[in-house]
Amino acid sequence: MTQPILSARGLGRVFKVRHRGRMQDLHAVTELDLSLEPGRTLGIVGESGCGKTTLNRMLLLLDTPSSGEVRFRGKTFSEMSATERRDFRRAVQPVFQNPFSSLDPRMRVGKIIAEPLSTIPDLSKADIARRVAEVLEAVGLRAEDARRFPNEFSGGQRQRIAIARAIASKPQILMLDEPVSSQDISIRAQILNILKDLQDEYGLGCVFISHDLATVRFMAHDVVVMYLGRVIERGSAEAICTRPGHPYTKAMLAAALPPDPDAPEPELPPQGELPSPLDPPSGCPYHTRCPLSMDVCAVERPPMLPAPHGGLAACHLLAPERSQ
Amino acid sequence: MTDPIQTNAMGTPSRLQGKFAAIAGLWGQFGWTVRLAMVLLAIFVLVALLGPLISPHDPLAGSLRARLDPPAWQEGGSWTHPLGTDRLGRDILSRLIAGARISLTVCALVIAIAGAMGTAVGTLAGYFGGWTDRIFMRLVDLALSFPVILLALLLGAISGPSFTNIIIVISLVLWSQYARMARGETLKIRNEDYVDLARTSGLSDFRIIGRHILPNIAPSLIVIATLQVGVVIVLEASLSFLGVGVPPPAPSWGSMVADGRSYITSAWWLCMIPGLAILLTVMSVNIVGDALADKINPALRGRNI
Amino acid sequence: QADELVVALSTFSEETMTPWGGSGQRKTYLDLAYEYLTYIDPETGEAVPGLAQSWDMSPDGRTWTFHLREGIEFAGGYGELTSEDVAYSIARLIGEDSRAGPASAMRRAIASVQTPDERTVVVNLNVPDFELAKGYFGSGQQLGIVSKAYFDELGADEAQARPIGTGPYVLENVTSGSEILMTLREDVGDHWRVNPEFETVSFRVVPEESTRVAMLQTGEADIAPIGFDSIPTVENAGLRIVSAQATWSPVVRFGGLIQTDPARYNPDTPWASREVRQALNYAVDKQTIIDELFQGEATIAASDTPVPAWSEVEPYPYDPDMARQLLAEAGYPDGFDITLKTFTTAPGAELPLMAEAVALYWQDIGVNTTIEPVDWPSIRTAWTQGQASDYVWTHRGFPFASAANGLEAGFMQDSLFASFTSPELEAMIQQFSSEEDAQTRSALFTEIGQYLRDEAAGVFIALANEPYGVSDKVGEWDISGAYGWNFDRATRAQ
Amino acid sequence: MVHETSRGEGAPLLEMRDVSVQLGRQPDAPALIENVNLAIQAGETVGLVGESGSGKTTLGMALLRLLPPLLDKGLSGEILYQDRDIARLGKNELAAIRGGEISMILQDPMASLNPVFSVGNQLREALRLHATASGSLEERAVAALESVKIPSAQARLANYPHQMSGGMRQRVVGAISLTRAPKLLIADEPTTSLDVTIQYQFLDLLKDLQRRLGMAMLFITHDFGVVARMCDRVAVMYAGEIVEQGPVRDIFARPAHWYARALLDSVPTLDTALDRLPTIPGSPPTVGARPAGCRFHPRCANAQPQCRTAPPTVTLGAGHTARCWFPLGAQAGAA
Amino acid sequence: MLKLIATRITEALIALLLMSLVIFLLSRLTGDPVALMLGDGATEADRQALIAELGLDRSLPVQYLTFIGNALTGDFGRSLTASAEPSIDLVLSRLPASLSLAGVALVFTLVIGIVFGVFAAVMHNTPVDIAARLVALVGQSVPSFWLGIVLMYVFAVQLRWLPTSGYGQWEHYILPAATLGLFTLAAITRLVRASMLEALGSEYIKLARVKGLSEAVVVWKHALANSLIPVITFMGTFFAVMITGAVVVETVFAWPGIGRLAYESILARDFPVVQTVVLVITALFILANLLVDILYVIVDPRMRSRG
Ligand SMILES: Nc1ncnc2c1ncn2[C@@H]1O[C@H](COP(=O)(O)OP(=O)(O)OP(=O)(O)O)[C@@H](O)[C@H]1O
Ligand SMILES: Nc1ncnc2c1ncn2[C@@H]1O[C@H](COP(=O)(O)OP(=O)(O)OP(=O)(O)O)[C@@H](O)[C@H]1O
Ligand SMILES: [Mg+2]
Ligand SMILES: [Mg+2]
Repeated sequence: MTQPILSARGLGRVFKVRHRGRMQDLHAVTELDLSLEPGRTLGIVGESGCGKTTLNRMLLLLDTPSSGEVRFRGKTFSEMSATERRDFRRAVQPVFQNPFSSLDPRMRVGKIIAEPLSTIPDLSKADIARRVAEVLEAVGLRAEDARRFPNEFSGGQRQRIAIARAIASKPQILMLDEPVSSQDISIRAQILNILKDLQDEYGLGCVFISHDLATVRFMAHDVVVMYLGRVIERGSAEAICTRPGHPYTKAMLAAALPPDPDAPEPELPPQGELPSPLDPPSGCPYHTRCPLSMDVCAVERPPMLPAPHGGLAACHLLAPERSQ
Repeated sequence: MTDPIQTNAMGTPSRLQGKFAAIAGLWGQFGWTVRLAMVLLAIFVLVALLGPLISPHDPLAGSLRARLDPPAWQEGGSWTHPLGTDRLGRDILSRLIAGARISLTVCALVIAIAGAMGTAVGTLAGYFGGWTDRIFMRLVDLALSFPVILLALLLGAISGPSFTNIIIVISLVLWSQYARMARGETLKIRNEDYVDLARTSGLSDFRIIGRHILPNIAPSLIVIATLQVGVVIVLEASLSFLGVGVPPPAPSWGSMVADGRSYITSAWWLCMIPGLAILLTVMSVNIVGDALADKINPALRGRNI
Repeated sequence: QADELVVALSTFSEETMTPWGGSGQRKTYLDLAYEYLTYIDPETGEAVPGLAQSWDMSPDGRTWTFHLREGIEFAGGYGELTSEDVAYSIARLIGEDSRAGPASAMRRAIASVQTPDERTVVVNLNVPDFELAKGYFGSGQQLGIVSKAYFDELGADEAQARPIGTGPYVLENVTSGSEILMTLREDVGDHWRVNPEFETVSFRVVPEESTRVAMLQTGEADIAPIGFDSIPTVENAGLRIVSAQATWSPVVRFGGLIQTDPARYNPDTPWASREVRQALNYAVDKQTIIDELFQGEATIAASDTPVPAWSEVEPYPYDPDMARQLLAEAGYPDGFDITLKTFTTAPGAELPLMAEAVALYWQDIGVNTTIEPVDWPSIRTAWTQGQASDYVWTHRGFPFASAANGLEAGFMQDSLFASFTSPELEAMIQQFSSEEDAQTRSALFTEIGQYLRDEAAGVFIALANEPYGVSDKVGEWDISGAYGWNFDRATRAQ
Repeated sequence: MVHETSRGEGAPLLEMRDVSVQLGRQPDAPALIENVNLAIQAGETVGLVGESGSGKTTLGMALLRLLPPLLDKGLSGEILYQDRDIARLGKNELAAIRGGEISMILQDPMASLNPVFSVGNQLREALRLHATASGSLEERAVAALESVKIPSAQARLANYPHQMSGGMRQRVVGAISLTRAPKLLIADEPTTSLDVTIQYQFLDLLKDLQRRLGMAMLFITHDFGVVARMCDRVAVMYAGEIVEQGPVRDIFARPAHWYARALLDSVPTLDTALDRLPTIPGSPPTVGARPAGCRFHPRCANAQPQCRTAPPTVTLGAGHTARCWFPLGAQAGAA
Repeated sequence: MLKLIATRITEALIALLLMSLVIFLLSRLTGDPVALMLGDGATEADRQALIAELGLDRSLPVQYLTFIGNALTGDFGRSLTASAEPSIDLVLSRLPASLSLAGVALVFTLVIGIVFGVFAAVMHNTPVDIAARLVALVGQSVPSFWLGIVLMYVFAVQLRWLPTSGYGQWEHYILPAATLGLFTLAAITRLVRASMLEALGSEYIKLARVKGLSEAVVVWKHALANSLIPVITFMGTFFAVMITGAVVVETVFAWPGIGRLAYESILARDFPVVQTVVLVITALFILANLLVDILYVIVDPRMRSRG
């Protein structure tokens, strides 16, 4: 096993929010561990509000964890020197969901793409211009487009510009937070292909966040499934999408409707409301919606247990005494 | 046929033409009222700028013998003083022209001061949030709603009406609107992904404010500034009425109306003509401001006070 | 209604109802309720009998004896006027808590008051005052006579809310900041002094002049002070103008000319030179200002303050060439810069306008004038604190109630409001104050006027009237000089 | 399914003939949708799929005359419902049709409820118009919420929209839209803003309600999975035109239009690991910049010179038509 | 809710203190009442005596603390000019006039402004809309004293329909209230029109129409309820605008309100009255804003959960 380039241990984020007139703790992410090896893609799936974006922002050091730590090449941010921090900023680049808000409408595309380069010392104007042209072509746009403004581009093209910007500083990791969910089907495929090409070409590591299992399957090597701020299952993409171990993952699979009028009815269709993260259920967070819920589920939170597919899942059903 | 040398000197012709076309295109999008208002404003600015060049008389020189002459078209009027003369026999047209300059200066200075102050406070409050925000915004609340006219009166009473006072006082009244607007817009833009992206690129907070926030909130602030031109003119007039406006003998439109008010039946032109000038200008400014708001940020429409 | 006389005033000043409770401006309404020991004849300017039927002065001018009229009843059934009431009124007026304008000067002057009998009041003075009867004790000042019994009965706090005097009207109602309503006394029957025709007199405070004019036009007000420029409007509306003659004198005062007080003397100003001051007088076309700004309702002033005795003094003519020449002689051939501060008061709303006109004329002789509008308190404060030494300001002078007091207040270094002093002038005034012979006094007085004129102690512009618009509901009504509004003499039109 | 019993021989429940929506009345104003012909039979569910901006919402809004004033002026063609032409009705007649005859669930559940009135208030308003129903208003409101499976319905009536989750709000909107048992429901992407698991449940609920009320549905979506689950027939929109329509199974099995085919192919699936996804080059044209002829030809893998002229409508089977010069199925059929 | 009121009141007190300090310092910068109260001919000794009597010889901090200390016990000092009337009495005696005028102007403004705004929005781009916009434009473009004098000349002097000025009967309210209200009327018309236009294009209006509601209910219930929210926000500023306008309007129409009292006492350097007026106005303003906050919660349920 190689050393992870980016890792998180015990990561947690608590927001103080005002609810019913009182300040309350909202646990957006809780005790989360993950590690990313160079050149691999880690998929993170979960429904809205489960903490994916919060996690992403913590990994990008845009937000400070309430507990736990993020390490880049083995060092936490506070341990890094100024140069190392700058290296981190260059090495880790995000692409966000909404290409309309990712590009400053008052800046020319060339300037937008060059922004991550602006903090690198000793880079001449010509170098920057060359690099901008290079990455624009890498995402299927033309070098001349650098002179135009974002509003002259369609959503799909904008997302390409956002990707070009992300790869401009030759990063080692791309943090992709739902990069295609705002795109049309035909554009979505184009972007996914570009990302995949870049991965292969530059050996980029990726964190790919999505609520759609099928896209994660297409993009990622490994998958982490989140529910109410916690990891409830992890394993290889293939395993999770075909032989899930957790009832929640199963429900997600069932809900991802296949484009086939004659598809069979799923065995474990999803049910119930998503609990409020302000008031999370005791025990297993999923027990309120789980058709297989047992008494113990409401009381005791299941640990991560080995699942049949080779990964881990947090479900009491996988406990050795019950799996028989 | 374009002369190549000239083209080089002027920069790329296509870009210039592009800009021109863009302006012409914008022009084309406005209705006739807006265009008329724009023309009026352009005249106003031009008159203000040319001021002394086109003024038929010295706006400060008068003769008591020729006081309260009616406008030329009235009986007893003459074309020496096309709009008549005031209480000291000074030419009203010349004073109107000089007044345009004063009003424009007051507006420009107030908007610059109030705008800078409000924008700084609002942007910092919006961007940094937390305590900065709370303290700044309480201040804004206070300033926004406190009857600053009383402060204005006090200030005026203390040091007498002066140009500086007017500008300080009106700025005190108006800065808070910019602050509120700048804060609101900054809050919106702070949540835009490109600001986060700038941070992941290692830009410092102040560089982000300079590069991303300010350019993006500028259009909204410009709309507010436009709409405030009217507010400034009207406010200055009210202060003049209370005796703390632009000090005499300098003619501001507001003080001309205020001084002429007792003559409304005997020499109506004294307060009607500058009053009309205020009305037309402020209306034009508001029309153009609204039109700009429609184009730039429809949410601002009708929100100024 | 026809029974009501509505008077719109620009201010009520303090809305207090005792003679000592505030400024003399309140006399507009208070004079309907209070009466004075003597009244002033508008023709001669001399005192005529009032509540005092007669009076005697000791030759040294230090003891005055007043003999009260008989059978004068206070309103509200508080009995007949006695010398006790007069003594009480004097005591209150000069008391420590008095807010009346002349209080402090009177306190210094009056040594004691004796009431040998019910009808006699003897006033002993510390310094000679040859004009007490028409001065401090006359109707132009604030010694309205109150009922002592009334104050004794109700106590000071209760009593001061409601004026009880010997006048024909009593206070009916006050709406703070809006209206003071006076009604005729029930027992007014045969009042000793007047025979009022209006059942009620309603005073309204209307600060805005154009509103007062509008009220006259609509008949909502019967009498209202107006600006000179509104005279044509009011006349066009078919109304009449009644002017109080020469009640105030617009003047430009020079700062820093208290030559007998080093702290208030600034010899470095251009106008420290007499030639410059004269030049500034010659430069102004006063007649045009009067014709145009004052609508002819004024006469050229030769000297300070409207005093009939000074009418022989020759005013400075309009002579810009002379002015330029004098300037050159004084060493200012190219003129100089000057700051002219100005403010409005009532009357005196025209002062800023006059300042602008003066500035126009001064500009002509090369004196570069910056007008600085201020408000009255600022300038008055600067003045009392001796800080008004490097600028000039517009001011309005009022007629002296008593010549000696007036001269002492305006031209002696003891007074905080002195505007000009010089050793010679102070000597002249001293001599005048202690002169017992009336003839000599008069000559001395004129001499002082001439001196002020020659020294150009100010830029004397005009002796101005105070115009009032009067509706046709009012028959006869005349305003007699300063402080004599005579609203109780107004008659109803037939 | 319902349509099997209720599909009569007679006229369709709703029929659109040459419906176009232009930006204003001028003949040369750009068109958002053009010459749409679509019929909906009583009780059936017709899916309307297409990419963003293709005009789906515009079409749905046109059916109930909810377009903004400028677009409403630019509406042409006939929208026949029973014996009336909706395109020509006045305000009062429209109010009579809306809600009772034809209803709609809007795209955005977060914005569809008035934030300042309680859910109960907004529900009762609709119930009050339903004159024929029995029971007190309160009971009916509770029943309506229960019918969309909202737990503790009684208490929820007092809630304001912001106090509810997105899924719950969408169900309230459903309850409001369906109170008067309309004959036709237009559902405009009712689930796009919902989570997959919540979407699944809402779709089930809709199906259930449809079965109970026997209503027809025009289901607007861009998700083929949803179409497959919900619809009997489907129409594919591209750049303001319906390029293909037909029975669901036909279209999924044998798409005729090259666009429909490419669209179906480019969706990643769960069960197969792909290295690359098939894609459609370029992006859909914007309203003002739509190409002449076949709107899709600049992006089409099979574009021919002929495609620059308007394509014919070809019939490929029972109710299955496509607007294409070279439809896929026809080639297969010919071979 | 209670907490909101509590925080508001705390903030209010701090604001009051701040305001009183500012006013205290400003009002003492130049000019003093002593000079005004001294009669002609007064000497330096008279001046010193009066200064001592009024307590103006003490240091500024002492004066300020005394003032605040007394104010806490309800004693706001006595007017310096008017024979020492308690300044709070003076202010309170003028308050009803101001409040009633502001109240009438408020009702006038709200009713007409909302009706204008709604019709303008519903009849977007018709002559009705244009007329409403014109009124709004003019209303925001004229100085109120000018408007006041013009209205007075037209309605009182020329037409003789209404009295020129004064305080008392209902007729007296019309012109000043109209003058005072026209500016805010314009603002509210614009505001309502803009937010109505926004509301009319919203999804919830579509849903309301989908339900089959009549156009009247759609406009006057659904759209208007939402459009009132910005109007309520504006109410906070409305008060400040009213006071500003009051100084002018009360002068023009001889209205015995606190705006004029403030103006006059500033001119007279009557410190205790100035301080009291400003404090009362500030307190009123805070009260008005508290009211606005409460109104907010009533109209916008989303505010309720914010506590
Ligand atoms: N700044 C914040 N303040 C308070 N709560 C927050 C904040 N950011 C996120 N949350 C809450 O934290 C939880 C997780 O939010 P997050 O945005 O990480 O979810 P997500 O998985 O990205 O959802 P989505 O799929 O909708 O993007 C949510 O309940 C959210 O409301
Ligand atoms: N009022 C309008 N004025 C001008 N253009 C409009 C208007 N409404 C919609 N459009 C344009 O019409 C086209 C069709 O819009 P429509 O909302 O019908 O598409 P849609 O298929 O529903 O898209 P989505 O999947 O994003 O909901 C879009 O390009 C849109 O920008
Ligand atoms: Mg997210
Ligand atoms: Mg849509």
